[in-house]
Amino acid sequence: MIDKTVGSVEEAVAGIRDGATIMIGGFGRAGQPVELIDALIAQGANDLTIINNNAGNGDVGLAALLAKKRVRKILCSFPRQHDSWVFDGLYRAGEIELELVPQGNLAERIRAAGAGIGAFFSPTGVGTQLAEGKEIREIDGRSYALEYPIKADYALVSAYRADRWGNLVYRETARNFGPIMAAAATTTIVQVDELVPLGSLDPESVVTPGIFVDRVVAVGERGWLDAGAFVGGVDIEGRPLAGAAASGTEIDQ
Amino acid sequence: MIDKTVGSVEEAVAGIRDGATIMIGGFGRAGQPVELIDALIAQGANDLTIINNNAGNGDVGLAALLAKKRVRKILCSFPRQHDSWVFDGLYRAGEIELELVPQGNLAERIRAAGAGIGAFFSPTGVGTQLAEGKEIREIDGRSYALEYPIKADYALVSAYRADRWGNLVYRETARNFGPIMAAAATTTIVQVDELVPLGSLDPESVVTPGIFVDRVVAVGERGWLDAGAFVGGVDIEGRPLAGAAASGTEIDQ
Amino acid sequence: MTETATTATRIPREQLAARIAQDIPEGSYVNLGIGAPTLVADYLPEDQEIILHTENGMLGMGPSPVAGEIDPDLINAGKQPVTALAGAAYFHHADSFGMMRGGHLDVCVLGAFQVSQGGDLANWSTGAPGAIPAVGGAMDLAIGAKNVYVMTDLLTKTGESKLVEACTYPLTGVGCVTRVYTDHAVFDVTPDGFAVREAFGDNTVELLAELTGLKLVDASSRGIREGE
Amino acid sequence: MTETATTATRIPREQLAARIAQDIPEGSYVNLGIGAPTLVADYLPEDQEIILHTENGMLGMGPSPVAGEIDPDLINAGKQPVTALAGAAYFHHADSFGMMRGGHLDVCVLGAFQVSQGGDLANWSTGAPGAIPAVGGAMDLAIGAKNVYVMTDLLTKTGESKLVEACTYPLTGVGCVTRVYTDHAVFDVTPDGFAVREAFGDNTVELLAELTGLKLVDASSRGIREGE
Repeated sequence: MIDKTVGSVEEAVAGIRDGATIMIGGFGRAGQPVELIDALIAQGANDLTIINNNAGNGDVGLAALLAKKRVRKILCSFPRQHDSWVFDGLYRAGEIELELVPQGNLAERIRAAGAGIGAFFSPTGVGTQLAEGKEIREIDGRSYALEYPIKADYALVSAYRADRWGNLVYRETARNFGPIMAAAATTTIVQVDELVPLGSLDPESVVTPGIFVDRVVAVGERGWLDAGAFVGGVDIEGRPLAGAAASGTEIDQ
Repeated sequence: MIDKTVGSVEEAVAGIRDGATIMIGGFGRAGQPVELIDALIAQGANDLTIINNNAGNGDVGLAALLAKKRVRKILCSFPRQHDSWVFDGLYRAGEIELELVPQGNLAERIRAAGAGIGAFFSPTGVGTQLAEGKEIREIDGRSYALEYPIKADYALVSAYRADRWGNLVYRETARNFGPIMAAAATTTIVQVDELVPLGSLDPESVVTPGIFVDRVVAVGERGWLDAGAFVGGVDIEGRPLAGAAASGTEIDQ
Repeated sequence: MTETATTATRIPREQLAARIAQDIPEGSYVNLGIGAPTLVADYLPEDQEIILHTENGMLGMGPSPVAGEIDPDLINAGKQPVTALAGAAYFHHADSFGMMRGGHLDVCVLGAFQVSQGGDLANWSTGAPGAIPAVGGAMDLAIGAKNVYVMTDLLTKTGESKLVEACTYPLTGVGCVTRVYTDHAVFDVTPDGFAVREAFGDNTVELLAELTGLKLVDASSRGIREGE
Repeated sequence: MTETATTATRIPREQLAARIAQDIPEGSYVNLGIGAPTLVADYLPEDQEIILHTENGMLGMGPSPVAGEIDPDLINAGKQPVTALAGAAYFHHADSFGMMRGGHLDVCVLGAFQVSQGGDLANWSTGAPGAIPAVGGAMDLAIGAKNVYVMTDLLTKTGESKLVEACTYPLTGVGCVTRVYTDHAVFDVTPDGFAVREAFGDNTVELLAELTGLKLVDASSRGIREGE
């Protein structure tokens, strides 16, 4: 019998070694595997390279991992948020390395790793600072930059439900990076709200087939979601968006 | 109100012009939009380039379109099947051009077109006849060939259910090329067994969001599926697989 | 300069959002950048269906939830809680950005620091030393949508034009902007530079040229100004 | 040659399928090529879970349906009707081949015309003039799976070895085969050429070397032959 479920978050993150590269799912707080990150903090692995869209919110989850100075480098598209004070402090103090990647290139490079693509030509970022040094090629009248896959030793993913084969479904926009990170890591560790019996997930609706999943742990409902104020993004000056609507400097994150 | 549904297959294929490039979904008979192809035959467009995994089965659907000599060129991975006599005859008579593409490169090149990728390096086919003339590059110790997107003027796709926004769900392995072709064509035309009211498809389970769909027509249950004998593949000598198990020359299609 | 500036008509941000909404036809697939562009959603006609995309994985995004109905898994690109309309669909990030990069969005509306007359956009970084860089999905949106609309004030708080000959801030995308909606006027990006498509109130092409310091094409005479 | 061939042990195809099944551990993700490799499914132990992939978009493929239960939308790569197990998942072709190309399958079993001692596989074309070429998913499977097993007769009907120094037929993949299961013996592809992992019946490495015309490594002494 195949049974990828493990009994605790401690068991789920066992064996992650110092120096590992870890993808962490989530877009802000949605889809962030906070319980697994907490277990990783307790587990103690150090000198990590983290791949996430952001660089932590508030003082929990990824932000807490950063605060413990366990992260050598972070690869993300949008570190600066109104509640990214932990990262901000480390960055300004020169205590963390940042590699900034446009969000779509980040997603596609992660997908490429999972799909065995050696490299691909992307139009995103061409002519900007973020494509400096990259190979540029004109194809069919348009300029593209060559982008390489991003893979990882581990992926920590938060999904909604799983069966014991590791088949996953997500909830709403918490899906975000989960499916592509699950496929791009050597070992994929998933937390879910709920484990369900094999056969109860509709095969038409499985988003991540179990082939991409190594360990699954049920964490129940994520209580920390209630705690966090739902103030979302931040403008380019670092102010919460509610106050930013009048600044005229809004960008996407 | 957005309403992408049209009342008939004739309306669905209206405007397809001579010389058009048309993607046709399906793997063998599963997912083949036979009713739309029949309408295309009646519509009369000529000198077509067709992209499909195969080259027609029996005398219906794609095979019937070929038999009418409407197709100048076909791009596929596996033309030779035990019931591909229509294509076989045309090919041997030099009346149709064939471009053979390994199935995974075919799928990924179609996906690339829909996703705005300029080109990508694939390991599939490197060192074989099918990569001759392609740019080869070693990346991280492995050899890859540069592959370009395949796009089309039209995609004809068969799905299971749609709403008036064009959101689609498929049935089982009839999903195959539908989602990637829908995204890779300028105009995507879909036949479904059934139209359902907006809001009745679960947003978690929509496979092709309506953004990729232009016209939808309901065709009811596909009666021709019962008619076709379900003898499937063929060995490399062209014999049905039941008899081929002893030949030792099996390959995948 | 001070003199002309005081006589210039400036429309409020809400009115500008309404003006942009007017140019988005029914059936469009639209991504509204975070911040001011989000306002456009409030002015889309209620009797028309326009489908909103959010880069973090949804089409058919609805308005903010009522209090007490916040779902923490359902957010927009600005990480604010939203709702899903009947007809919505969720997808993962590679699919979402494939949708953008593949040219499937009809319109996106973005903020800007600067737009050049060649259509270059700068909206992700002021290049200020010590600032923490962050780009998010701005570069993907800039090069992906069929129509890239910019919504911005014409002038910075210190009176400098955001429409420029060439951007001095770091670029987000090259030659990607199709139209700029400002508080003074609407400009199209054309091979001949900015064309004034609609000047608000009493603003004239001459005034706008003075404010921006650019040579402008007068395209507003093509039937949309009163009395011509 | 005729003399040695007549004394050689050849096991039936079904027994070979069972032998292959024995080497597939529980929990493996496996793609069985069409034709003979499909037989392997019949010998996978019923009390173990091994998950079958079919390139046309499913994991968790089950056996053939009973008569009258055929679902025309549910087929395998050979376009034969199949069933779905509890725990199955469907996906589209780009995802299915991403799974293969990305190295996520543990094992695939393929037929062959020839396998070279460097692990090159030829199984898609005899290169015969006038033949209609067809490749399907063979090239993707050959380079994608972690372990590429070939299931084949050792000799062609005319007595030529399918294990060769270098393939003369058009290649499917370069250096991709890890093991070859033949009716005479099981061979591993090693840096030193083919190693005889298990010789069936009374077959000896010397006999196999004579039949193939190749210098073979004797790896069968490592504990799996009786009496040693």
